[in-house]
Amino acid sequence: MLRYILHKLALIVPTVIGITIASFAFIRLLPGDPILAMAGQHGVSPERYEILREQFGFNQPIWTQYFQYVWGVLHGDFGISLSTKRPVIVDFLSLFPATIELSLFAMMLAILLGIPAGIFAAVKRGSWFDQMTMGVALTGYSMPIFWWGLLLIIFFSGYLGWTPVSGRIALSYFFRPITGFMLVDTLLYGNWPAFVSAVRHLILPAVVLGTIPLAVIARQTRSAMLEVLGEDYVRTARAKGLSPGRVVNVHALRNAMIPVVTTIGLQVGLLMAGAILTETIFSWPGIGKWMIESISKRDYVVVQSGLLLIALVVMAVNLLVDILYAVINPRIRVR
Amino acid sequence: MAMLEIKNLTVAFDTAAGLFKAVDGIDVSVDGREVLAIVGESGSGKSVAMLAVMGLLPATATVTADVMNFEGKDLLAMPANQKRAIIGKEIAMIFQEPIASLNPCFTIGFQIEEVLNQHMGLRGNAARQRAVELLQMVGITDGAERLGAFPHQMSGGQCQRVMIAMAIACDPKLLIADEPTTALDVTIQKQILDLLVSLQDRYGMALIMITHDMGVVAETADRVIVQYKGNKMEEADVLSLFENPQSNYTRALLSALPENAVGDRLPTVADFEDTDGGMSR
Amino acid sequence: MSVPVLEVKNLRRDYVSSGGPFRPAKVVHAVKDVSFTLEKGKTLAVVGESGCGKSTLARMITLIDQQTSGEIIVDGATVEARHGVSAALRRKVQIVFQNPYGSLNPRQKIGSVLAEPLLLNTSMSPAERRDKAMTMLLKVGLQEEHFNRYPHMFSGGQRQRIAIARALMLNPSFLVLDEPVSALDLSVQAQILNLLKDLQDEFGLTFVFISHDLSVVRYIADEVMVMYFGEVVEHGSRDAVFEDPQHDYTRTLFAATPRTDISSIKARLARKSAA
Amino acid sequence: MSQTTTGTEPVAPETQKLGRGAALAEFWHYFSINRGAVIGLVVCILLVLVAIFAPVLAPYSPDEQFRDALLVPPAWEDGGSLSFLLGTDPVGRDMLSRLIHGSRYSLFIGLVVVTVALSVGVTLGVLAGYFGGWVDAVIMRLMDIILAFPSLLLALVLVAILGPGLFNAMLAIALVLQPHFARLARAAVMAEKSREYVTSAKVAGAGHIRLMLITILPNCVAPLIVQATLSFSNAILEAAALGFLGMGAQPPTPEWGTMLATAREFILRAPWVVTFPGLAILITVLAINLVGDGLRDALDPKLKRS
Repeated sequence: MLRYILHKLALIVPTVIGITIASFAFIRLLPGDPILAMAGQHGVSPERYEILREQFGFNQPIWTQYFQYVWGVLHGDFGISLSTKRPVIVDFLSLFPATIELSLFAMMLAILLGIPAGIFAAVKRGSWFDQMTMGVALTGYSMPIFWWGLLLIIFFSGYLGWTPVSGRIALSYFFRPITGFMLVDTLLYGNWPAFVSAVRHLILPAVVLGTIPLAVIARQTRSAMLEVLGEDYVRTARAKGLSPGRVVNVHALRNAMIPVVTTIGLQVGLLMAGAILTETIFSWPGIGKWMIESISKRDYVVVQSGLLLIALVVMAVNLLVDILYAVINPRIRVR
Repeated sequence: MAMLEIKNLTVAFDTAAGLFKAVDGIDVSVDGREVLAIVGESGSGKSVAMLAVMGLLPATATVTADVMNFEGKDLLAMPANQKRAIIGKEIAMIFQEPIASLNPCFTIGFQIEEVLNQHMGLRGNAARQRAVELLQMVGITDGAERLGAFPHQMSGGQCQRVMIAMAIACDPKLLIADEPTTALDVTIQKQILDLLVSLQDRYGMALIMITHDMGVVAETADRVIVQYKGNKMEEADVLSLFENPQSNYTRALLSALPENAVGDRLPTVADFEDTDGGMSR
Repeated sequence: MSVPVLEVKNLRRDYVSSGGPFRPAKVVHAVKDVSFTLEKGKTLAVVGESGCGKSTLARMITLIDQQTSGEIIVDGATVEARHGVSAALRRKVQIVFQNPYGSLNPRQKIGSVLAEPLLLNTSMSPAERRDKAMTMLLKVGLQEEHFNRYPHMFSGGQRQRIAIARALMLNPSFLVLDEPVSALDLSVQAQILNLLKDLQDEFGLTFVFISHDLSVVRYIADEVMVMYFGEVVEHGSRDAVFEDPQHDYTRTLFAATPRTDISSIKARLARKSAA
Repeated sequence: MSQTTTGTEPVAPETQKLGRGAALAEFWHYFSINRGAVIGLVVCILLVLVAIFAPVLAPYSPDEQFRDALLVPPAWEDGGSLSFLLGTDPVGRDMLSRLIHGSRYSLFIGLVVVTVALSVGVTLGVLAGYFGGWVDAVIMRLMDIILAFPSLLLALVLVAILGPGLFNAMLAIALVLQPHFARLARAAVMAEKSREYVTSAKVAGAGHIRLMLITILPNCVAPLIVQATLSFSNAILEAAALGFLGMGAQPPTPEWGTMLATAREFILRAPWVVTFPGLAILITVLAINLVGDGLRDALDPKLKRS
């Protein structure tokens, strides 16, 4: 088990180095001069240009610049945002909880609905429930979620008026963040109406973001179950005279979860992509919206370090999933 | 009355190419304390018939029989929960691929204790003790340590022993072994066959041995049924089968054994076939 | 005495399981110091149980895998495979595998399976290749109409015939048969064994026959070599080995082989009723 | 069951049909069992026809602005007009005509992206899987790096670097989809490489190139075809998302995602300008995915058994 984790870590090292090179390279790949690009339409005086060049280290050889960048990153220095003039890491940390909160709820929705639906569809293979669930799942899987979000807004916010259109909480509430998680903070302040407001703000974005993972998990659970149900050990379990429920929920499910966990892990990367769209549609103040705005504002310091930070988060989650995978799979855990 | 009595059993599979009869109207009966071998080549339907008895066939299979009784109880008409009280307790079965037949996610202790729990209501320490005892009976002496092992940590022969331990856990009256040694090496095969026969003898079980190997038949069986393409070719006690085979097919099988080669070439089944390619009994 | 077709000296193969930073590399000796010579027209049977190294040996003498040390001499010439196997050498050694379902390319018609060795190793015209392939197809007991079919249309026995035909296309000096009948039904097994004997008689073929089944070995072999944990524990003529096995393991192996003769069955039944 | 029948000596009659025709017939048999796949295929064919004959089918030019008919609702709603079946957009262009022309962009995007991603990815994957060792390690670490970035984010950044526009968007999407082909091809090649028919071809004297391209690759096609259909629909979705974020096709191109972006502010006032482009994307992607599922079932021998 330890060896397995160390092996996974060893694989990650070159990837992380590659990620730093890639995110570093992007800013250098920009068409034209990065300083002129940052300066925008107003241009910059030759003296100021030289000062900026010095300040950003662009006068140094490229590899020196790279090592300075990595050195900074290793010391928690991700640069200063050109637009907010705050350290990138500060902005990141203040916005990150919003994205986590949204993603967690989306994922919970996907897992709690997707796995049982997949199991049931597999057990009742070919039934109307199976066909309907898989039809819905394929539709969800094919959904352009930015449009799906707009549709839900039209219906629930516009037509029914049940949910707010944007933000994390009604503007009338203001909290100094404790954890940064709105649901937790409102409860910590003991403000029940604020909590309800936060929940109402969260529901639609979570549904939108959870749609594709839900569809994928349901489909994967079903196919993993179908495969496992044909295995010899399931026949053995039935030959032991166990009830169908125990055969499915103990013997088959445990094995079927192994590929499903991998799928859930892969969804995390997609979740970040989905968060960009979802946060844009619902004006959710998270990492996705931050990145989009930084790209359109040409705040390349944020883009460079944001890419790096997000990639690191994705890698970290993947590592966690690999460990979880080993925990539920004795063939890896016990050698 | 025989312990297991089957008359005119037919199993048909609904395949993409149409209905396929894997078993076509065969009769099987077994008495207590008897070793019956069902022998046939692949596609002869020998496993399918026994899987039908156990109720382990997929939903695409249609099973019909005039009689399918175990100790006078009709296995076909019986409700599922009543049948589950018999399956795994009174009738147990072991399979060809021992490693694949054990659940890779659970320890062998869990898997043995599960049967004891299901049919005998044994839990906790009592179940654990009985499991160690069972492992001892199948020749695994360090049972107490082995309970925590996973199937992938053991060899094929060890896994088959665990399968046997699980099968005999509730003192079954009938043990069905479906090609139990095909996936194993010769020396291990010998050990497993000896173990099965000695357990059968010691606990007075009936044993149905499904095999394609005439050697296994010769070494274990009291009585033999020869199957070919879903039909029964011959039924005889083991000695007369080998000494004086009645059907052409049995004669063909026996003469195709390399150890029975007379002269330079082996006769094959084709040499015994009727002109129309069929096989007379 | 003529030059032996195949001579093997102190052949050895180690597998090094790659260690990590936290565990030392482990060396497994899959085959240890195997030596033998094989005369033209003879069959050497290599017997042993799974993991004894017999398939590793087969892959080394067919030049698929390289030996760790030791010499392989084919037709009197030492194989120097460090820099790839020459085409001339390649065509001298051929192999037939155990699993008839895995050994044929599912996307290749039978005719092309048989003609491929000629295409790759000779300068024959397409028509010549076709003729030669067709001749061989008939030789192994299949029909002309099988030429343009795909492997999935054939049964296990038929596929094994095709695999044998392919191996013979280049007139190899010797043929390695790695458990060629153990995946087949008894009656089909007999057909394939007959075919092998017919072909051996007709072309004077030399076989290395790898098997775990003693009754098959006794039927087909001239010489028998018993392997146990990578080592040859017994090697001699068939009659010598079967009549008077020297090594304990060989005796264990014989004792474990089921007996189908009447007297053994009678003895067993007698023991049973006595108990 | 499979075990007991595979060795049957006389070949079962239904497999005795000859040649590729039979293989195709068998494929169609399994494909057509799946009703959804057939429906998806029909929709796909219709879409291709619509795209080809767009200028003939569309009632108006996609860019023609009817200044006196801004935000006209669909024909069946109050205030709708039969001359604009699906209504008009904020600058008075006919929705139906724009949607019909939009199909050309989506299908074109899918085609180009899949072609690029497939050829690059399969080449890399086959090399990695066949040679293993350091070739494999280098290629797969490169793929890992690409996969570590959320695809849409990476595509956005690439488009920011290359400059917004449909062509650059397609390149960016091809780059982020390509590792999936590489991984799949690698896995398939590795599985096939150890099979005995490959060793047999090697013993018959086949060289590396022949083994890779002629012996192994044709046996890896099935999963790649399925992945290609999935990538086709993914490409359409991603391109639409980029268009929606203003980084893909630029207005006034009637690309569906771009249409959605420009319509966003009217979402509550004129829902149809939002509804129809999205529906068009959904139907297209769904149809392709249905076909992909059908292909997977028909090509996957594991599921064939049951």
